[in-house]
Amino acid sequence: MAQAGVIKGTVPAVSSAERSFDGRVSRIRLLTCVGLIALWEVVATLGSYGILYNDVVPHIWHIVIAVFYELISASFYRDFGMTFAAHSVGFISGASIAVLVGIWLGTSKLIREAMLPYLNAIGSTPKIIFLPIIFLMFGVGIESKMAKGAMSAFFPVVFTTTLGMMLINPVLIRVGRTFNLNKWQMITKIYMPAMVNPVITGFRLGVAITVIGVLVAELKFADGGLGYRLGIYYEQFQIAPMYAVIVLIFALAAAANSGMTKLQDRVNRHMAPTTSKGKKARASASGGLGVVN
Amino acid sequence: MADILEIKNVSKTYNADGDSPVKALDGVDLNIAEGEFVSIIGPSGCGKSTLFNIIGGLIDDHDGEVLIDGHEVDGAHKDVGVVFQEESTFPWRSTLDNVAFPLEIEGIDKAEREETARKFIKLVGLEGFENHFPAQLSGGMKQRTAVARTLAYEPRIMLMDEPFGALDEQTRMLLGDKMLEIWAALNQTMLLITHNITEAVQLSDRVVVMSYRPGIIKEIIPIELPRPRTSEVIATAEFGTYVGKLWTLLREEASRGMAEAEASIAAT
Amino acid sequence: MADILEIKNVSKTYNADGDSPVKALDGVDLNIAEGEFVSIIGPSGCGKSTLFNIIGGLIDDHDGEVLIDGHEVDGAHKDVGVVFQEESTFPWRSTLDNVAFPLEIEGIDKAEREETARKFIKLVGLEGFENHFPAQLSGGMKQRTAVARTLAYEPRIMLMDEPFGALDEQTRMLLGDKMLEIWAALNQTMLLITHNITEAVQLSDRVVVMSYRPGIIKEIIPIELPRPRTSEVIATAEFGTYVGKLWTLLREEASRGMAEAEASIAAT
Amino acid sequence: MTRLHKVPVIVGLFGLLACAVLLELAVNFGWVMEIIVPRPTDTVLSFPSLQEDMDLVGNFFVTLGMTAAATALALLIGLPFGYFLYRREAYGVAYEGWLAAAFSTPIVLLYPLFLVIFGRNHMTLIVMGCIPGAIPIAIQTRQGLLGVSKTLLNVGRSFNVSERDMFRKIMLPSAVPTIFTGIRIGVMYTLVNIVAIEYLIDFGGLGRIVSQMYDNFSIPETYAAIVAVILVSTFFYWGFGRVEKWLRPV
Amino acid sequence: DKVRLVNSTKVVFETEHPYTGLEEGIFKKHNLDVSVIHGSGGAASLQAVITGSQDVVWGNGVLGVVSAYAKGAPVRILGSNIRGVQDLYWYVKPESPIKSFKDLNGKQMAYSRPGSTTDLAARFIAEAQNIKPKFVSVGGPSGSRTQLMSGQVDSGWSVYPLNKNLLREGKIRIIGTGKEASGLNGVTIRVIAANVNWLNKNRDVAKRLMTAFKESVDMTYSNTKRLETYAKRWKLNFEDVKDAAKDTPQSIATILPIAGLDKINEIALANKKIKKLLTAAQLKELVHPMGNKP
Ligand SMILES: Nc1ncnc2c1ncn2[C@@H]1O[C@H](COP(=O)(O)OP(=O)(O)OP(=O)(O)O)[C@@H](O)[C@H]1O
Ligand SMILES: Nc1ncnc2c1ncn2[C@@H]1O[C@H](COP(=O)(O)OP(=O)(O)OP(=O)(O)O)[C@@H](O)[C@H]1O
Ligand SMILES: [Mg+2]
Ligand SMILES: [Mg+2]
Repeated sequence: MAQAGVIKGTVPAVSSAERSFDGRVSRIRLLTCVGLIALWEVVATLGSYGILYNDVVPHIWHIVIAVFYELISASFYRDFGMTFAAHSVGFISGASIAVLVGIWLGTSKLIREAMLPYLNAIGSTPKIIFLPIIFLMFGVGIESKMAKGAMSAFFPVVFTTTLGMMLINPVLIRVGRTFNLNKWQMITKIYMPAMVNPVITGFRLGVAITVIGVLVAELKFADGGLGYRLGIYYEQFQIAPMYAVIVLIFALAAAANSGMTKLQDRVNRHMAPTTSKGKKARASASGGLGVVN
Repeated sequence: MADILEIKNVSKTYNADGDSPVKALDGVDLNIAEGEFVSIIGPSGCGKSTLFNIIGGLIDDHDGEVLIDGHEVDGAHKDVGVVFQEESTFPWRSTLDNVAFPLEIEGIDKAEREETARKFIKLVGLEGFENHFPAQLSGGMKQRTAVARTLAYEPRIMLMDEPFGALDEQTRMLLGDKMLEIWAALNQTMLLITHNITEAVQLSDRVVVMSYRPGIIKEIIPIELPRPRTSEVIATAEFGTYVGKLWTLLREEASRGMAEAEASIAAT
Repeated sequence: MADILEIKNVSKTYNADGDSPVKALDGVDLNIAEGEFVSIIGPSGCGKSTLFNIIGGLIDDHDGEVLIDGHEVDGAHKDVGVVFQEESTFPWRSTLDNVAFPLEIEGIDKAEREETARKFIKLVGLEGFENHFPAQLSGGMKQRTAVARTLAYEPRIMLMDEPFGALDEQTRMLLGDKMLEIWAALNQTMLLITHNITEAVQLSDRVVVMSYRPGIIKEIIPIELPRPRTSEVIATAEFGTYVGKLWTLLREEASRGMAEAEASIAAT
Repeated sequence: MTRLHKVPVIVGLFGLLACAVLLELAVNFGWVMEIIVPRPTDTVLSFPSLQEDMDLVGNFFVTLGMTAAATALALLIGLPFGYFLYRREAYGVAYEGWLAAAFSTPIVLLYPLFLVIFGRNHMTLIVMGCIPGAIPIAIQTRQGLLGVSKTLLNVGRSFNVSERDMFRKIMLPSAVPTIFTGIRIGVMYTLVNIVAIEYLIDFGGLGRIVSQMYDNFSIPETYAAIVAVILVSTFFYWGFGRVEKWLRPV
Repeated sequence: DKVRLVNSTKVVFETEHPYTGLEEGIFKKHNLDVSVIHGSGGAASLQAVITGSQDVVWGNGVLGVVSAYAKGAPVRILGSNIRGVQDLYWYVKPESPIKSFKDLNGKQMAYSRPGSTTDLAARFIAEAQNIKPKFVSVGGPSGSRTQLMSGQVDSGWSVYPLNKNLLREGKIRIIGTGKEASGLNGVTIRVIAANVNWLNKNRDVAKRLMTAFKESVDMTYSNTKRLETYAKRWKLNFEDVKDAAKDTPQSIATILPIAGLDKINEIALANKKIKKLLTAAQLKELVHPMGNKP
């Protein structure tokens, strides 16, 4: 059954069948949402009867109202702005350094093999643990959030860029040599376009991880930003606004992710794998693992 | 006709000062006249691509020398255009931009280079695909794009390493016709590396048969079939005779190549 | 000899009730006698693999019927062993375990199935590679592993879809010799699907020429070359004649196929 | 050959050592404040006292153990869920985007909710660790099963393989590498989340030690504890590489 | 003159005084341009001062300062921010059999984190009451509240004015306050501290700042309007803050001289915050009363 399903699944389905499948997918999504909301409400209701934990699971409408209040409050935008600034500066600086280092590692085998074990070790370590060092070095202001963001962004991008460099189809480089390209033309006409895809993948991961990195730093110590806002609400036990902030953060993170995915698809629209040996640079999977937090 | 390309006593050993040196070529001598169509045939692993890389200037630590018009070649040479065995189109460029690439590098302005590119796209029979990207094209079309790109460089010698090796035989024969057309139109010197006996006989003035490792020239067979040719020539009796002759020469080398390659796998 | 396999008026349209139906096969009729070696040749996209899937019981929504020993086939049949065009060895199994796979499925115990597997590994010339994994083997060796695995199933009919299509011509000719040896040893009925004229003539009793879409049988050419054969037969004059005849038949189809395939790409 | 292989390792070690010496000098000359970056020697020398005061090794195993437990839980959830998403195509399509989006959101921020439900104990850490671990496992399990080559399935069909054998002998082994990628990502995310929450709430193993040492202004000890965390992650990273190699020799 | 001030915690009443100074123009009057940011307990606020990214910390735990100083950090105490731990309180659910600290013998007693002020307070209370509770680290007031309410611990801790709404609604009952940590009464617990490099360069500014602080505290305690802004700032119910002046009386919260430093010295040693007792000279060097040289 299963295998037959897979095999038949590859035959382009009839459009009406396709439509009904899409319908089922939307129905499942809708039902899941309704189910989750219902479950939440049950817990919330039980909570207000004192059966489960008091107060920590507010009713959905409380959260919705809180979201609304967040959206009309000026201080929310101030905090959002701070997080956004820390994120942008952190991501851009971290990612640019990472691209340069990645290219360097990609070209020099010796340096790569010498450094990769250390990069992997730090890359797979939770970056939050470096917060003390970052606070010590960059102070506690927004600079430390930028530094944390840069650190978070650095690793996914450096790994994917290195991988991208290594996986450039060597025949394309040879093509460049036969046309007598100079170093600069080699970089701009061959290396860069051939690496766009893996690097964008790194960017996509990096954007998501930088969000986490900045928020966690704000949660630990800050005087503004969404993480700080979240922390204050939690400390004051203002649970509905706390969820409201979380909901908004999740929405922003998901939006950023889907934006990056779209960008990646756009860049890739003409592309078969840019890499040799059919090894697709599946950075989102394997390269992504060094990239955590 | 003067010899445009002279290959003099070329040898190449990979990993020469390592643990397991591989002698790929041993004293290859070959002269090619201007306008000639020469194929080099040999079993897999006999050093064809090595020779290709040496002539194309992509390997330089070899013994012996390669002369063009009597001058020694050092590095990639403007007169030699190469087409690789592997797929080598730029996946991020449309057919037009792929073909215009060498002109772009030379700094020719957009309008002019696109005009030239279109001319060569037409020549390889890809009119109407200017704005397609490689991922949308079939294997044969991608290789023709690569050929057009090299043609746009306007080299005097076209050097091709099994350009249609990955295609099925029938398609390859049809593309052979296309190559003959191009050759007739441009009057370049063609040096084709191939595995395929039919292709070699169909296209060439001379077929160079190489032995398995170390690659040496075993024999050079002149193909005296009438020109202009098309793939219809395959149906003639003379054609069959040439094929038979080449297979007799190659069979032994191919068997030895297969046996040795397998022996080296078994050793792992 | 009785007809072991009868293909009666088989047709197949992909995407029949969709927007763009593709008529792959149209009324194919073919009888194959027990012990016969038949090749089916046709241009790319003519429906060869479709026919292969129908005979192998891997497609069942077709018109017409396939009979083995006069009985209609429904699904995969124990008497038909198939070898696929694509690489189909299990990368996580050694050569031995790959070849023993069908026996393992049948529940034969380890010692016995390994003995049988070794026999077939020897037959395809892979002795010494029992414990190698596919990733360590060359393309030709992987395909031979797949052949041995199917042989281990001990089918009466071997049905092969371009098993050596991805290999270079010389290797393919040498493996053709191997196939002839196997055929001589096991006396099975062989139905080989191929692109390659040389291969078809080298191996077959009859060559079935298919037209480009929709695939119909254009002609059946009996090959009256003496048996037992080896690839040395390629050097004979009769061989050349057969090749010429087939290419004349195929050239038109192949050109049409290439043109139509490109037209459909241009439309995208 | 082997000698050649060691060159990068030596270069790497040498580079590390050079950095350490440079740092040592920088601190000694007062270019860097000692209270910001301690001398590498002080960091190394603080390990014994860290062990004595905070039971570094014990807490190393606490973090390790919780990561292992959370990973086990993540596998228990992720594998069947991934299989379910594969079997029910509509569910797979419906949820795949959501899972990917959820994976990119800062799930760690939900820690207050979990603190509330499970209390300030190891359970919270394990549960919070397993969620980000289960997501990639589920995604990759589905991907792996979907990606099984059609040809290999056809091979199975041509040998009349039963449905059960088809799954056990063909689908599962071909999906293993992809699933394993998911597991490896999952483990790393699990570890990251556990340590992050340890650090945020001052509870648990190594993350707590880092936080506490920092709160105590014991800067060399803070650095030493950070090094210990790096060792744990390296251990997992390396260990899983090993297991993977062992499972799929070629 | 610019002063970068870090307020070491949030919400509690003490944090309001710098805002009074800011919003009532007291700093301006003294020619000070003060910027205020917040920490959330722990060491980060003090770190900010030590690394020089902030100049002065308001309301930092004294143990942290002593500990940092002992390790050579460039930090000096300017004044006492609060004495004792009166603003902490412990509570239970209304139906709980626990009536006072005495009943906590063998029961769970909450504190925030090891080495924190609540930890210290809880131990001193246990000592003063001669009881042996099981100390449980529950994290901040919110964590404490949820764990108590969901029955995970027997008692919770909080700090005024947090959770007063529950108190008002009768959902919790106080069993005692930090007043009962008699050993800590009158001992300086939170301090104002500054980076010594900044201090040496801006001694005049520091003095003016301390004076302004003193005026700000007076103003906060005397002006009910400040309570309103306070409630609004942290989105608190005014009901819950109107007794703030009683919960944290000015008698312990005014800018007072440092008291009980020797005791702090011993506690720090006992809690492994320092490796050996600070010498008298060191203690003298540490404190710059009101910004003046010791
Ligand atoms: N970079 C290299 N290092 C070591 N040995 C090499 C290298 N490149 C090729 N060889 C060896 O040299 C021999 C000739 O290789 P080459 O690629 O020139 O053969 P070929 O005739 O082009 O084969 P094919 O027909 O398969 O393309 C082979 O045995 C190969 O294994
Ligand atoms: N699943 C499918 N859905 C729709 N069309 C298909 C499908 N499979 C094959 N076709 C079409 O049917 C025709 C015959 O395909 P088939 O694979 O049988 O050709 P073939 O002769 O084996 O080609 P090749 O030599 O390239 O393997 C082709 O035009 C192909 O595009
Ligand atoms: Mg080659
Ligand atoms: Mg096919």
